[in-house]
Order: sequence, then structure tokens, then C-alpha cells
Amino acid sequence: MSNCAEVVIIGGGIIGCATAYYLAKKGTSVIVLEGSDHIGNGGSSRNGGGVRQSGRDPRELPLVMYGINHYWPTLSEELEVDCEYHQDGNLRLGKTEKHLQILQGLTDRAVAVGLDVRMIDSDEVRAINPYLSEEVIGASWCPTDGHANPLTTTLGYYKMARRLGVHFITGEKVKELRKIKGKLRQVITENNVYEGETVVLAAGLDSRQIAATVGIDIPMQAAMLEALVTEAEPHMFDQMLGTAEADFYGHQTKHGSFVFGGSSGLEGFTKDNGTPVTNSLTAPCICRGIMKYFPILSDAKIVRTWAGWMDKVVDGVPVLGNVEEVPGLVLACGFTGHGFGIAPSAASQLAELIVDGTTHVDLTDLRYDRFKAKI
Amino acid sequence: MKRYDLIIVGAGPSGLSAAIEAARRGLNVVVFDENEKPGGQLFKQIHKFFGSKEHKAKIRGFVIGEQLLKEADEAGVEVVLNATVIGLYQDKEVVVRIGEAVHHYKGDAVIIATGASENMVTFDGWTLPGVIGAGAAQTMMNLHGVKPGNKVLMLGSGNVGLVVSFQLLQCGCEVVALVDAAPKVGGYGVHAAKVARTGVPFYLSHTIVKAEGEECVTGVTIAEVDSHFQFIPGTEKHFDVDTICLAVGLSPMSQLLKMAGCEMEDNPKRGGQVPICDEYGRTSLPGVFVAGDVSGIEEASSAMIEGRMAGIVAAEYLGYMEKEELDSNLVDLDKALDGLRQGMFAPKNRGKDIETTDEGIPVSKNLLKHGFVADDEIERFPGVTHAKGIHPVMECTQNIPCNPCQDACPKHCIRIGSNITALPAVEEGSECVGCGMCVASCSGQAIFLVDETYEEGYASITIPYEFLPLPEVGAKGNALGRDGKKVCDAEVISVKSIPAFDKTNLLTMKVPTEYAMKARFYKEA
Amino acid sequence: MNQVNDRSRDIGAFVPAPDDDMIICRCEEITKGEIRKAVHDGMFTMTEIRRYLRTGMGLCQGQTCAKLVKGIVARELGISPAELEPATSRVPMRPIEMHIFANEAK
Amino acid sequence: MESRIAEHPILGVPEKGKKVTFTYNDTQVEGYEGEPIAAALKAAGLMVHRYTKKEHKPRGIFCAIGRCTDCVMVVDGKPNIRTCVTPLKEGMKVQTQYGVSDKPFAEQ
Repeated sequence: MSNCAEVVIIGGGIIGCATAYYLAKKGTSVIVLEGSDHIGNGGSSRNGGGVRQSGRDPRELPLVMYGINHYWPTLSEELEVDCEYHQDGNLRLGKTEKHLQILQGLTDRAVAVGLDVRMIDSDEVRAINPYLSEEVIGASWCPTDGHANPLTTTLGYYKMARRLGVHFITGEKVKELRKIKGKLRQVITENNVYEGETVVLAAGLDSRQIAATVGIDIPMQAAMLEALVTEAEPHMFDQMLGTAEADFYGHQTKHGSFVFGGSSGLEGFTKDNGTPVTNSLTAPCICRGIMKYFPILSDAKIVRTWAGWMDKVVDGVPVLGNVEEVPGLVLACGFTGHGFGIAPSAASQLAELIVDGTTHVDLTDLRYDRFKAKI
Repeated sequence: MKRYDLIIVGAGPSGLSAAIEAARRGLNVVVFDENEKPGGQLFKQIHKFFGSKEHKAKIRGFVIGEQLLKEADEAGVEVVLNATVIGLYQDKEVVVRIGEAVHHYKGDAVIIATGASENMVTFDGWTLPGVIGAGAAQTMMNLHGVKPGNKVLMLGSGNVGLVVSFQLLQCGCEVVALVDAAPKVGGYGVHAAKVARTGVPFYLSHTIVKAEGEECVTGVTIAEVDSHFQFIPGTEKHFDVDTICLAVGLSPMSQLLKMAGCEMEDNPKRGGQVPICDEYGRTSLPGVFVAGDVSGIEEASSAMIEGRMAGIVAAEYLGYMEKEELDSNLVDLDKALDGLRQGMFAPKNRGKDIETTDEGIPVSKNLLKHGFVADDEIERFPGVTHAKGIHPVMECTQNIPCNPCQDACPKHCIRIGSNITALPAVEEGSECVGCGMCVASCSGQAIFLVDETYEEGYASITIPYEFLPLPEVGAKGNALGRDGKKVCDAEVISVKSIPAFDKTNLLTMKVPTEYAMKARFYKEA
Repeated sequence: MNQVNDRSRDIGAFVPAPDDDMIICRCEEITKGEIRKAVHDGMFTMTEIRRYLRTGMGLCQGQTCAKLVKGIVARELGISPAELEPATSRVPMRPIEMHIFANEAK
Repeated sequence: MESRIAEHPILGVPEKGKKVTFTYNDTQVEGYEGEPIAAALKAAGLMVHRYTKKEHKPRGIFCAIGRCTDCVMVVDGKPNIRTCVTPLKEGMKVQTQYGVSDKPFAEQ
């Protein structure tokens, strides 16, 4: 196998796999290097499956809306796998007046950029989801949001990209990027050197360290997120859920199980022992959070809990696109814990950027050169 | 957070043994077990154990379980039952579900003694109700007093398959066949022989083609396999059964260790995914130890010694014992463990073809193929001799670590010697008084008392008999050969049940003299 | 590079087998054929198979089928089962009701 | 055929709790308090605990020690109860589980 391709992608998560897929569809040769032994082993397989527009920063909203209009509805057929995409709306729940204020703020910002989202009262909330507790007094409602299965979607992109001839190599940790005659060209791993006209850096949290080898610093840090899943339950509802308090989020899957993520408040300071491991205090806390909203689930059995690192950027939106100082480098990282829903459009736009030089959605606000001091 | 010196996960033979040793050295020890009853699998083991005195040989498994519990109690061990360890987190934090709450505990040391889980095989219909694990059969009959089925086919001729088949017979089930894809019986020959002589046919180089039935098992088809384990067309055999029992090996239940970040390896010799550890159970995580099947599949006897080792190693780790004391303690335990790991079935011999015993005697091919030693093979073993009057006949034909018979005879008629795996031989010049202690003490039920001159034209044969109903003196029935087939008529002339025999009844039958070395079981006509 | 890391490695074409409809993962009812096909779709590790098909993600968390799945995947890849790392074990070891998990003893 | 062991040659007469009655779907079944639900069902000759979600195939006791979860049923209205490790109580309502429900598939 050749170590050269038109594009070398660092990172075999959903961003790397999907970018590889869209590039290969355009006839571009691609090598994907994944540091771990498994495809999609970072946030791609650890997130809550939200395909959301509501609650997002206006800078990334056009990109995710583009994906929801152009990619998600047909993704299962395209990837020949059940992505379990449901577009049945997102409820962001509030229990106090303060919550409702937070939700109102988010709603106002989204409406300003053209998203169909509105505040609803407790009766309307329960009309949409009759299982919610009496504590819920209102919510924001975005009917075009939804959720999907991150595992099958990520691996579906991988499968199709591989089928189109993309070379994937796992267990290949990138140590260094190297410019040749002023242009980024080489990707150096423990035992190999790969070469490409373009290098896409989609390595999640590891991106910062890798970019640093060509003098680029992406202001992001790790934060731990934890999630859990229940046994299968009879079908109850199809909406994606979140809360103003951000104490849990999640949905019921096609399988019948409930996937919920949440927080104990300790995750920003979790001990980093090299692997994302769960904290013994978090899952119980998530359970308590869920039960406040869904007392009906108190007998549902938890079968699995897990943790994942999120690549949290200082301003909360991803870093996408070219980097002027390093020709040949394309950044695709810093998704800050909400990269799954936006992945299809982000990846397709990067593929357009690399092959055509232009994109359907303007990525200017997401470029690396946006970071500035506050005054 | 509540902290213990030592938290042990699993109250089976290794976990309890570890707890006892550690608590005796002054450690504050707690043992968590998810089951309602402690003892792990010991309480389902109703046969007498192999080994020597130090391994608690000739004591039945459930009795050993009771002894361990008593010792643990006396040593001050806290055993918490119905306590499911749901996770082993960083910093040796153990989270346990007890009742309606989860509890967080930390241990300065942790011993994982979670044992093993059963392997499974797939065949058409393997998900039907009525297809069960051998462990399930043991649980139902020996713990809950419910027969697992009426007509049972056993798949697997390892010790578990053989022992459970015998237990099925003991609780009144019919075992229609014992089947194994391997060409040779995998477990101890003595276990196979006691099953075969009751009339259970062995089908080696056979496996299950399909389980039949719509709602539950109503039958099974087996067929012969070639050396690549492919079915040979035309060799199918059908049995009407309501239960298919699977005994196809065990895998270490090591998930907690992997979860905690222990270095693991896939080691087929140890039965699967095991922690990388030293001979005393020290894993790659400081203060986390393992003992018993979780670190490699063996027997309960070795699990108990491994547990004791891990217990004292943990004691030394926490400063409750000096290094010198530890080393001297380990010498005896090393020796005891080494004793169990000798002989034909030693871990080092797994997968090897052994043609002769240590004594240079060709092994019985028939035993390996059909589960019993053929009449023309038996005489070559040292335990099988002819003598005037009553004398023991020891049909122990493989080198296994076991010697209770040597100590059982008050007249010292039986000699094994210092090598625990040597075949038992009759001590020349000794005189058998026919007390039957050797018959009752033999964990393999391989010793018989034979008197070829019992009566004119008749011999008497005393056999171990652990079935109900117990035949009455004077009953007339059939004498079965080692193959379980009728060899002649027999009359019961004595049935002895004394406490010293520990529920192994001694049934003596009278058969025509020419069958003295052939008849080995009694069945009502 | 170990044998599983090169995802372009030639493992031949998928050949249907008579026992492809045999259930392997009892909890999630995943068949042997589905597992074999997934390997040909590029799922070369136990973790990927699990995430793609849900084998071992049911109530028993793979306690029954893990070894069986491993054997099938290894055979399809033409490698020894020992080369395949099992999927990560996760808390809780046994299913636990939400209200109990939520109830931490003081 | 009676599948309770009246007397065992090694273990003697099984120790049992008091006799209780519970319902299995619509029928009254007897068992002993404290024994696993699965043991009582087995003793009564009842083999099928549930029908699977995808293929609607029957399942029953498999491991009997709470690991394989094949024996789950709807007990007192709660689905996915491991009957092999759940002690029987007087008046328990034990129902066949269809997928994750007590309703037969046709009614789901």
C-alpha cells in the first residue's frame, strides 16, 4: 500500500470518516490515520446522538441546518446502514423561572438566524411528551431537531469510505506534521511517513498537540462527559431532550433503550489517567437528574455507563477550514461536545473546500484565525 | 468513604480462603458476593474432592464450603451477601449494590476472586428452552431441589460434564448420552467410569446437529465429526430428550479487572481473558490481586490455595507481615499447589497425547473413547490384583493428584507413596479386613472390594452406591459391567451406610465367580 | 503494524454459509451471518463489531456471546482469536435499576 | 413427571420455605417462598419464560445464576426481571414477556 494520497486525514472519528467519504466520492485519494485501535473511538461513539440546531451558537447554525436539510434525511440509504435518524423535535426543559429565562435567551438567538424554535408552556410540553414529571413548567421546542445513532452512523461512513477505496490505518498515532518547501506535506508516525497534498486534522483532543508541531495552537482543552444507557423499554417517545440546567440530555433509541448523558459538576477536573474512565459519582447523579424529569423511568435498569473526552474550544464552536500560515493544513476539530449532528455537513463542506476551493456554506466564522483577546 | 484494609470480590473457595488468611493476620477484611449464599460453586459440588488431606480431599464440596464459612466467621471476616459489585473504579474504589442502594468503599488492597463463567456452543435450536448450561443444571438440582429435566443429553466430557452427568443420575434424571466433539474423554477417567457403568453411552467425536422442538426441546440429533470437526453425513443419531445440558468449558470472569485498567492477556491455556499476574496473584495494578478461576481455569482445590496465597501476599503488602514470614508461608502453599498441578491432567500437559502412565503402563484407549476401561485392559493396572478372600480392587488408571485411599485403610493395604499422582497399588503382605473405608473414601468411586471365593461358585463385589432408593438386602437384579451393560444376575447381600462413609453407601452383591472382575454396578431388574 | 490495523487488508469476498442465520448474541438476536458480513464491511475489532451490530450490548453485556463472536471474527479475518482484544467492560457489571443507582448510601 | 426432588441421596430432603401460590399468566401455580421464581416454574413444568423481540422465539432458563438474562419475565408488572435469581413471594404476578412487554405481539 502506498503511503501517499491526495489527502491524508488524521483521525478516524465521524469527522475523519465522513470527510474521507465525501472526498472519495469526488474521486480524491485518501488515507485515514486513526491513533486508537478502533474506528470512531472518541466522541463519535460516546455522544448522546443529538442532531440538533436549537441551543447552538449562531456561527455554526447555518452549517448544521444545511446538514439537516441536505444529508440527514437520506443518510441511512446513502450509507447502507440504519442511522436511526428521527426528526421528531427537541425539547429543552425548564423547571424554574430562571430556566425559562435561559431558554428564552437561546430561543431568541436562534430565531434571529431563521430557526423554527419557540417557547411552549407546560401543557404543550406534556402534549408532546406525556411522560414528563409535573416539575417541568415549560420548554423550548424545535420541531426540526432530532437524533440518530452515532455508532452506526460513524461506522457507516467508515464502511462506505472504505468501499470507495479509502485506506484506513488504525493504531497509527501521529507524532509530527512536517512542512516541505513551505507547504505541509508529511505526516509522521512512530514507524511511517505519510504524504499528502492536503492534511486534514480531525483528531479531536489530540489535534492541539499535533497542530503544535507546525506552530499552530488551537485554544481547546479536555472536559470529561459521561453517559449511560438503559435496557430496552417499550417505545415511549421520539423527541431529543435537553434541559436548561444541562443536568441531562438524551433520547429513546430505536432499540428501546434510553441513552442519557449528564454531568456531576466534577468532570472539568477529572483525573486524567490517559483513558476516559467513568467517575463513580457521576452515573448516580445522572440517574437522579433523569428521575426528576422522568419518574416513570425509575425502574429502568442501567446496563452500561461510559465516559469520553470532549475537545472544548474557548468559544464553544469548532475550528474548521484552511490555516493561512500552514498551506495544506485543514483543521476539523474542536467540536466541543456537539460534533455528531453537524458532522455530515461539516465533512461535506470540507471536501468541497479541498477539492473545489469553495463551499456551499460560508465557514469564515469558524476559521482558526478567529481567536482574539477580549479587549 | 468507608475504607477496608482488604476488599475481596467473590465469596467462593478462593475469595473465602484469601479472607481467612488475611483476617488471621489482622487485616480488616470484607467479602462481597452477589449471590444469596456464599461458597461460590462449592455448594453445588456434592462429590468428594480429590487431592490429599491438605487439599481437603474426600470431603464433599458443599461441606468444604461450610467449613470455609465457619473459619471465615471465626477469623472475623465480614461476608456481605446479595452484594453485587457493579464497578471497580480508580484508586481501588469498589461500588456495591446492596439492597436498594449503592455503596462506595475503598480498599487499601483488593482481591478479585470472581471465578468463571460457562462457555457455550451454538447449534441449530440452541436458544430453545430446555437447552441449559451444566451450571444451571447443578443450580436447579443441588441448590433448589428441582430436577433440570427428565431425559437429558450432556454435551461435554470434561470433569464438569462428567460430574454433572453423575449428579443428574443421582437426582433421578435419565442421561441418554454423553457427547463430546473431541475424540477423547476430557475429564478424569474415574469420573467417566462411574457414569459409564450406570449405562450412559458415550459418543466421542460427536456433536449436536440440532435441538428439536417448537416451544421447548423435545429431541436432539447428534452426528459424528471428522478430525476437522465437520459432520460426517449418515452418522446422525436421534434421542428423545427434554433437556440438553452444555458443559463445554469455562472462561475467567475477569471483566472487573479489565474495567479497572489491569493489564490483560488472552491466554488459551488459562481459559481466556486473564490479568497478567505473578504466581501469587499480583496484577499490574499495585494492591490489586487475583485468585482462583478468574486468573486461569483450574479446580476448586487449587483455587483455595491460590486464595490463601493472595490473602497473605495482601497482608504483606499492607505491612501486616514481614517479607521473611511471607516467604516461609509461601513455601508450604507452593508445595501444596504444585502437588495439585501434577499428573496427566496438569496444566502443562493440556493438549498432549499421553500414551503411558508414569509407571510405564499403556493408558486405556477404551476409557478415552467410551468412558470405561475394557475388561481386557483392566488387569494391567497395579490396583487390580487377585487374591484369596476379600481384597480391594482399585480401578484407578490415570495419574491424578489424589491419595485418600492410602490413608483410609486401617490395615495399610493401599500404597501410593510420596508421589501423590502415582497409581494406587496393593501393599504386598497386607491383609484386607473388608471394612470398606477405601471404597467410601475414593473420590473417583473406583475402588471395589472383591471376594472371588465368597461362596462356592459365587463372588461378592462391594461397590460404592450413591443413589436412591437404596436396594434392600435380598433384592435380585442385574449386575452391570464397566460398560453399563448387563453381565449377569446379581443378589444384594449387604448394604452398609455408616457416618464414616459420608453418604457413600456400600452395596455388596453376589455374582457368579466368573463375573467377579466384570460386574461393577447394580441395577434393579 | 498488527494484522487488524490495515483496514485495506484483503480478507476475500463474503461467502454465504449455511449456518449464517444462527443466533450468536442471544440478547440482541444477532446472527453469525450478520457478524461475518460486518467483518467484510471493515469491522475488524470486537469493539467495532459491538458498536455496529450491538452484539454484547444487551442485558447480559456479552457474558454469553463474547467468546463466540470473537471466534467468528477471528476466523473471518484469518487470525488467532487471541489477537483480538475484547470490548471494554463497563459499569455496572449487572443491570441496576435507575432508582437504586441514584440512591447512594451515606 | 414430578420434577421436585423428594429426597436426594447426598443432600437429603431439600429444605424449603413455606408453600405459596402465585400467578403465571392466568393460572395459579404453587411454589415455595424464597426459591427462585424460575425454580418454581420449572417444578411446575413451565418452560417458556419469554418470546424474543426480533424473532419472537421462545426462551427459558439458560444459566440459572443471573448472568445470561434469558429467563427474564414480567414480574409484578416490571419487565426484564431475572427469574432465576428473584425469590418467589406469595401472590406474585408472573407473566410471559413478549419483547419487553407483557402484551402478546399481536396486541403491541
